[in-house]
Amino acid sequence: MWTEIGWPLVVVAGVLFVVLNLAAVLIWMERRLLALWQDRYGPNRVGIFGVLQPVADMVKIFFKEDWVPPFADKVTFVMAPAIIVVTVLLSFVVVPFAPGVIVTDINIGILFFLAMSSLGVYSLALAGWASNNKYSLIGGMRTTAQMLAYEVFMGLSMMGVVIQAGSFSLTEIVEAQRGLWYCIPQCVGLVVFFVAGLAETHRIPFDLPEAEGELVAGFHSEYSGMKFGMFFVGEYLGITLISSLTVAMFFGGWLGPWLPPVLWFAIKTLIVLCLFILIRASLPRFRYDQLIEIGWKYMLPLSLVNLLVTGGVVLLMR
Amino acid sequence: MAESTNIVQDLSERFGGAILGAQATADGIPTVWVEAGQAPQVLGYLKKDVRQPYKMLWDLTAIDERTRVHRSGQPASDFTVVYHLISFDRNSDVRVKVPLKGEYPSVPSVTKLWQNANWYEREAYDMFGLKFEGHPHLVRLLMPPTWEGHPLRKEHPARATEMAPFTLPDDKQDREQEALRFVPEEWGMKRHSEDADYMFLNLGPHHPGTHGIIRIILQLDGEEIVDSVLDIGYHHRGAEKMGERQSWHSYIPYTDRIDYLAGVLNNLAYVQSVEAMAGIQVPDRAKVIRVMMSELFRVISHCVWYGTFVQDLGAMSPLLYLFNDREKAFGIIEAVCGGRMHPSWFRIGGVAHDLPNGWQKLIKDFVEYMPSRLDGYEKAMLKNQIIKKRTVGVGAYTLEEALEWGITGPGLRAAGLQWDARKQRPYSGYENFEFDVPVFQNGDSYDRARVRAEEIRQSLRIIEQCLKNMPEGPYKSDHPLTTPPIKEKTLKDIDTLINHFLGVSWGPVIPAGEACCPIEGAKGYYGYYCVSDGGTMSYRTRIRTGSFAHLQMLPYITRGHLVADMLAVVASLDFVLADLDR
Amino acid sequence: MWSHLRTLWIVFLHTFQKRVTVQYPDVKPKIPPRWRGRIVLSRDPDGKERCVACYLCSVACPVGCITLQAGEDETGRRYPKLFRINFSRCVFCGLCEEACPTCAIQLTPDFEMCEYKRQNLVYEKEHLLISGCGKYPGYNFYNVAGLAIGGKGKGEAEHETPPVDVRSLML
Amino acid sequence: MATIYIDNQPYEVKDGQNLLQACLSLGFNVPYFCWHPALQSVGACRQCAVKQFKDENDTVGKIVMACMTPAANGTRISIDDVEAQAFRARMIELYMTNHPHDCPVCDEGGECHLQDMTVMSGHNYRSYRFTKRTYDNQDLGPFINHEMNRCIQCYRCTRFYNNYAGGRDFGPFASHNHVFFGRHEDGALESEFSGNLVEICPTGVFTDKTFKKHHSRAWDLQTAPSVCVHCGLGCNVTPGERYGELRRIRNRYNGEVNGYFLCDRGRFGYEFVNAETRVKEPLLRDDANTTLKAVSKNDALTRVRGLLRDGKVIGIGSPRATVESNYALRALVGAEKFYTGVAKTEHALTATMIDMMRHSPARVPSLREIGEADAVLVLGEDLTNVAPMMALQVYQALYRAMLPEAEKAGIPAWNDAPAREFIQNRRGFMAIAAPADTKLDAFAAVTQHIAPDEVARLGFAVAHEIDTSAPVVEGLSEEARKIAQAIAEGLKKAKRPLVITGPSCGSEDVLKGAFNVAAALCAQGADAALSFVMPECNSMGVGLLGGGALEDAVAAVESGAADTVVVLENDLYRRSEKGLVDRLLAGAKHIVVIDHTRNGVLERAEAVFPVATFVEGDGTLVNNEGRVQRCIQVMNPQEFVQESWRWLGEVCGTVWKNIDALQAELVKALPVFAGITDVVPGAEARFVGQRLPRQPHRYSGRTSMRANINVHEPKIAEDPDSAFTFSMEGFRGKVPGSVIPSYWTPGWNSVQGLSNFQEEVGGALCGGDPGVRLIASDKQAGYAGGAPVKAESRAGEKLVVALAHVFGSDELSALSAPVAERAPKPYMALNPADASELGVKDGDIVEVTVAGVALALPVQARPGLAVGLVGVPVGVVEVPAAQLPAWGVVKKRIEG
Repeated sequence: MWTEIGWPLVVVAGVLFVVLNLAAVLIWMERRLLALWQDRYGPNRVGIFGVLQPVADMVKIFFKEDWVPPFADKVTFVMAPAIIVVTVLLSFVVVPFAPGVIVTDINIGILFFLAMSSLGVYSLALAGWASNNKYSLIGGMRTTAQMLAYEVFMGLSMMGVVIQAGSFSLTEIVEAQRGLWYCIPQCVGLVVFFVAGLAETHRIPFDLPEAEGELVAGFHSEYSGMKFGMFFVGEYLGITLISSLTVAMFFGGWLGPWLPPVLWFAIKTLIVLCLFILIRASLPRFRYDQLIEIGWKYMLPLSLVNLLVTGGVVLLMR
Repeated sequence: MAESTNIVQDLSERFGGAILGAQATADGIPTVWVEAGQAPQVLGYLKKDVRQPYKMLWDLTAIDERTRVHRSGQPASDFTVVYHLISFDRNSDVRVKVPLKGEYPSVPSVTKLWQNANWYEREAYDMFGLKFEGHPHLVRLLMPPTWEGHPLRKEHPARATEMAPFTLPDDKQDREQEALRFVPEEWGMKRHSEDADYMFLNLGPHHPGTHGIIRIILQLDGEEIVDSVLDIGYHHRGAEKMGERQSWHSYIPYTDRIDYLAGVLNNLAYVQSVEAMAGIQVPDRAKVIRVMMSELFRVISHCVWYGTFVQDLGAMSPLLYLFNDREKAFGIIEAVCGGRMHPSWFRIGGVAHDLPNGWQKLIKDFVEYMPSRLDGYEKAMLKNQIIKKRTVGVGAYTLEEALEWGITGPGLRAAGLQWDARKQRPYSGYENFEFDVPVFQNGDSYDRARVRAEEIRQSLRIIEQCLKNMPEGPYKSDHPLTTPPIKEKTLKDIDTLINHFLGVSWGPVIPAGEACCPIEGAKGYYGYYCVSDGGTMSYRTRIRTGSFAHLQMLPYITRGHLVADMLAVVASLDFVLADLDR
Repeated sequence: MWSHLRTLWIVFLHTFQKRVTVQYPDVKPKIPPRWRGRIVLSRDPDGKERCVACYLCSVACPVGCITLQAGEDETGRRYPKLFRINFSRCVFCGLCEEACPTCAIQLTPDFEMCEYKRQNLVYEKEHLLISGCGKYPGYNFYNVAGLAIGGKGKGEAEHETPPVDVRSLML
Repeated sequence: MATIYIDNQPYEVKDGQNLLQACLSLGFNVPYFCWHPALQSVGACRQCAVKQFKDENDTVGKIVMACMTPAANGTRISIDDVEAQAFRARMIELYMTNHPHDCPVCDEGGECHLQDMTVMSGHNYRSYRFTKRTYDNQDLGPFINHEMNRCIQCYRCTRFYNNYAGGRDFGPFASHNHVFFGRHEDGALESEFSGNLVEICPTGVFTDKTFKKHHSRAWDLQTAPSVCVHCGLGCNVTPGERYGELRRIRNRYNGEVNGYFLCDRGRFGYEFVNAETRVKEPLLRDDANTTLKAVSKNDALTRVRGLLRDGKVIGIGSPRATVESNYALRALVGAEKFYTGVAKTEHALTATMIDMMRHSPARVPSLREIGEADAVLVLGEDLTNVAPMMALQVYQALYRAMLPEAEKAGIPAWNDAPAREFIQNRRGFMAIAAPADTKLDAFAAVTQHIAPDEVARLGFAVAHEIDTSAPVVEGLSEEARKIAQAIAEGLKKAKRPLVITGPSCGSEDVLKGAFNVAAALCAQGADAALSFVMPECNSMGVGLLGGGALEDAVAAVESGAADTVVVLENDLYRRSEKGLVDRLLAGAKHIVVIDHTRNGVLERAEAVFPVATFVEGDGTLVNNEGRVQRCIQVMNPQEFVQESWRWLGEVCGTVWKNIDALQAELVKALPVFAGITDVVPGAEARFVGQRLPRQPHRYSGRTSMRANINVHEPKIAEDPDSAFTFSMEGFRGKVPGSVIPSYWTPGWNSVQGLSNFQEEVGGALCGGDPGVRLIASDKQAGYAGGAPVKAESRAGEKLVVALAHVFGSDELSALSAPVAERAPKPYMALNPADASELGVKDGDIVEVTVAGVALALPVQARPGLAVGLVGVPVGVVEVPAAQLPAWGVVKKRIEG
């Protein structure tokens, strides 16, 4: 009884708590890290080292006027930010934080993740359309095109891992890495997955849907207050999700000596998160057509080749 | 000089009666008066047919002559249109003046001769009410379409207190808004192609990618730019009009605010023109101080460009590194000038103060510090594949096109012309310095960037030479029109105090004349065309800036590109809105 | 790809650089003495007002933000009865300091003068006058000028000889 | 015409000039100090050095002083020659060796000729390192501040003060390099023209002491063309305003009127504008009928409209109010109910003078023409005290009359020092007949101090001596006839003789006598001129408007024909007998006063409208020669203050859009004023689309002056009445002389910049001198008949005559503290013979009852006063000038 209902509830609550808070902390962390790499301090006034900055941000964002532009499609406009949060949160269902610390260890975890991330695109596309703003619309269109390009090889890049592990379940994938983390044999898959992850989360150099310097803020130009906050949180949740998955699939998940597994998972995830932020601090942005080009012309063939080779090797190994 | 007399002679022989005479100016630029009807022919000859042609229309402006007193030897004229042409083959200029009579006279347009005449003629129409016959779309450029009057006409007031305080009731707001509506048909644009509707996208007036208030109206087919129209003037402050309302001396702070990233470079272009009219020779020390501070400002201007350029391409950190470098330079500038972006530090006849004690160390530290930083930016950014992908071949123009559109400065050197005023027309003692003029061939965004990146290094070289070779001597000329004279003397000698007193109050009386002594600014070949009517204030101050010319070309070089490229090109042009609108 | 990694690496190296942010207002920035900030009216070495109300600062001001009215005390010394600077118009160009023939008006390295209301940026003489010489110690205009003021008669300024006897035809 | 060559370019110049005049007239900048267009050349300062060449082949040339070299035909010079330039710079440097380091504390700074010339010469860095010579200063009275250290020894001051203005208490002291200019001891400068030293002195030795109290720089003063209101001559002035206060008066050049100079009354009498006694708000008497209280404009207007609707209204105008204001009152009450506001005698005299001007065979001269007369007869006027600038011109006339002799001797007129040496004390012929001695007596060939009726008889006699067809004077003594003969001889020799008279004697016969002299001279073929002195600034204007005398107004009130009186800018107590005014004020049920300053009449009013003074409003004044001139508003007055004509327009509901509209209506009603619309360009006039700026282009503190009230600068006030704007912006090119806001041109910041606005230096302003003459004579009149018989003396009574004082006799200037300081204390002048007859000595109190007023005054024995007369200073004592002369009982006060 306890294990059937109670534990999952604890896990759900725990995951929600950790993940949502992590998103908040990430806001602070990203700002601090960006500052670090830009020779600045970043937020350091609210609380020690500015750690309470997210709280201040939250308070501010909650008290902002809940504004829906009169020209927007109201229902869709309000729904769109909810979709992204919901889909990303649902994706966390399949992430194994430690042995047993998983909301539900379904055997098609990866497929579930892929399904959810595809759904997430609706949020952005709808937001861009509902805003009834040309910049938002362009942002939404770019999201869609980006999704079409990247969903494909993201899935394919994960298939190498799946083939090697022989399972869609992430727990099993992690367990399968006890000998060797897949980042070595699946290095190509890792790169492709990571690139796809960047694109998936609309991070530099693939932040085209919001491309501040071009589209002002793209799909969420018209959003403010908590609705904007949801996009914001959604983005950080997405980053966390991709990082968790990267860790789970390529860096052995919770595996590691001495420390408790959850901590290992957290540390690894954090490092990947930092990489996300370092990339944001460093790289310029691709152009829209270049992004698509990279997706179709380089990443897709690469992931296919990777899949073929992996498949071949696995077959041979058998 | 022989060359210049030749061109006047050549024109007189060829066009006979259409040439109404030549005028001597303080800057030595041959100035020819041409009868209005024949102006396009004369200009066409100068552009195309003459040996070593004057290919560039560097400036086109007008003068309201109606209240001018000292005009002896010039044809009668109520308004004069002034064309300033440059021949890079000859390395020489010619100024063509067209006298016009009447309240709102008209003159044939030269837009068919030079593409870039378009904006200049619109500006002259906007500011003076002159009609340019044959102009494709003669509407206001800088002032809002609802504006009444033409600001640079003498009867138009300069100060806001001459008019009622600004209010914006609803109905007026509606009218103003309506006036801003973009009607593609007015610009000869179609709303639909054969298979699609075009989207008209307002980029600006408030847009993070434009670094200020400018409106670019894009005609989009998907994300592809079919055409675009620039709506400028949001930053127009009437700087030229202010020149007619301040004394020659007290106008200096206003020049800072033209290309506000390049501080004293503006001062220099202005005071050089005034000094030419006044006949002031600047002492060597002042010259070298001027060069040193100018190059320092060139460095910081390029730093801002560098940072924002890569930022517009999405890289966010270098901007902060470069602002940090700029801050280091500002440390020197603060110590020397007391100000930062608005140094107001050059004076007619010299500079405001002598260099402060310990300036050598500040400069030395800076020139030692910068090169390694520049290496880093080059490796991290200019050699980064994304940057290259985003900029190589984007917004490219050929040298011919550059000349056609009046591109100068780094933009011209990026298109393959080795022409730098500091080398080709040395002023303020630049001939005594060793430095290279970086040149690239493709005229695309990437080459424009590389020219500037390299120029920073060359500027540092010059600064280092200033440090090593700073001459002793006075920091101001002993010419009586030097304003104000040396302060130490003012404090104890009545003889100097009197000159000081009148110089700062009524202002120096600059002899009647005209001069334009341009400089190689951070954003192009940049000059103040000053007309003195023998008074304490300028009769007309024309500010020819690089940004204006460069931005006019934007629609031309972005056709067929994507929206994102527009931002990349904008960033690579390096403009400042205040420099554009003045 | 390599270029990207190099970019990442170069940026990553900044982890070990010194922060450049000045933690204002906890840490005050170092401002050079020439800095053109808040304008003050200084006093001469004997503690008297330096300003002689000559109006040169007001006329030199490009934006016309200085206004004053001259007065004269019983000893014949000129001083400003009124001295007002509208800092909401001031552009801190320093032309007033340069114009001042007595070193009275000076721009100082104080830049902290923000207000919520523009009206509060109108400074009267009592807000401007400081107790010292400011940047230019030692200079006393009346020691140089020929005017007789309280405590200093004709011929007692620097480089002056005592008044001549006008009744005499001799030298 | 002569042709001279400047840098080998030929120029046409007028004959008989020196090179400096010629160059300046041609618009060249040649520095100079000692030369002045009115004082001519002495060659003292060595500043106007130019290079002169023998011929076109001469490249060496020699340095000459332009002011001392005739601009003869074929003269070749170079102004910009390097050596000449260096010479001028060295001269400046020489002047600077002793000049104190005090521009910042010098009132002259910014409008200093020395500063201008220093900059023009190009000298800026000093090489002299030794000590400076110093002087002690003098206290020169309430008008002039002395700062001798600034002197550059150009001698302009003494040449003006002594030579030009005839002053005697000033001059150079000491010698060689320590020449000193001042008085023999501290004390006020006696000359009535001392104020001109301020403008004559090229540096700051003599500055305006009244201006020093509220000192502003030239670039901060808001100015507009205006006209002096302190006597009837209508000198042109440039008032300067700052912070809503009138700061000073400067001369405004009008070649036909005052030229370069002003009298001290006009220059220093302006403080009444800033006085505490000004009315600044509409006042109404409260219900308790006790005090006047400030009310809103609407309340006042409503009340007064009510009074006017219900009452039988008459209007009393004023000779110190503008033509427009008087006309507006006339329009309000109707022509037949309009009274001029002056008492019967003066009213009649004014009418006579106007009539004489309309028909006189002699010219009515402008002030300039007075200066060109070669013989002068003054009948019954003390010009120095009544019309000072006319006295100054008469003094010039006497000197200039001798210049032809000098020229005959080969001395050009511009070569001042030798000309004066040649002329010495010889002067043109002048005769003065007046009840008392005058300052001009010293220069007169014949002086007569006689009773008014005898003045008249003398006039008739002189006329008869000139032309026997003129009326004969009965019972003339032989002695008197001889005098008349002598005067006649003197006048007959002259080509341009001039007769001056006026209303001071209160006698129409004096006017007639003078008229006959002028007529007789004309009959003899001379180009004679006849000039009248007018008592107040717009006496002439009111006279032309017509209307009854004050006595008629009293009659109207007392007869019950009127019960409401509107008094326009008129302190009636100064213009008529006290009892008469009291009767008027007591008889009227309602009194409405429109005035700018509190006075006795105002205190009795039921309603008061605050009015603009001459610097706060627009209006025109007609001077003694019938020249109508415009005062253009200089400063924006307080909220409620506006011109009388505006108030009157608002009262009657027919508000004139602007002064142009009123003038158009005026001209329609009274065609005699036809010229009034041509005085200045109208309010709609634009110059290249621009208005004319009142403020200099370097006006400072624009964003700060009002910042203590509100940091947001308001829109500049609009001026509906003139082409001027209350702003720094506008047209600064050549404009008609009547609307030149200030004489500033680049590099010429001092008053000397005026040369750039003249057709030739010292000549008319470009586009003509301001003002339009309203009266032209038809030359129809014959001799005036009826020479008076000698008046019988009355037992126990003496004829009390008015003694005018330049400081004190004028109503408004007396409100100005510095002028008041120079005004005399009340006194009674007696001939020593009369004094001993009465048994009084100086300082004893004597009582006299005259015009219904009992006065007790200390005696001053005055030998110059005719025997049998008593002189009292008008304006200082309570008796109005218009009531004099009058018989009064004089007795010594019995102490105890």
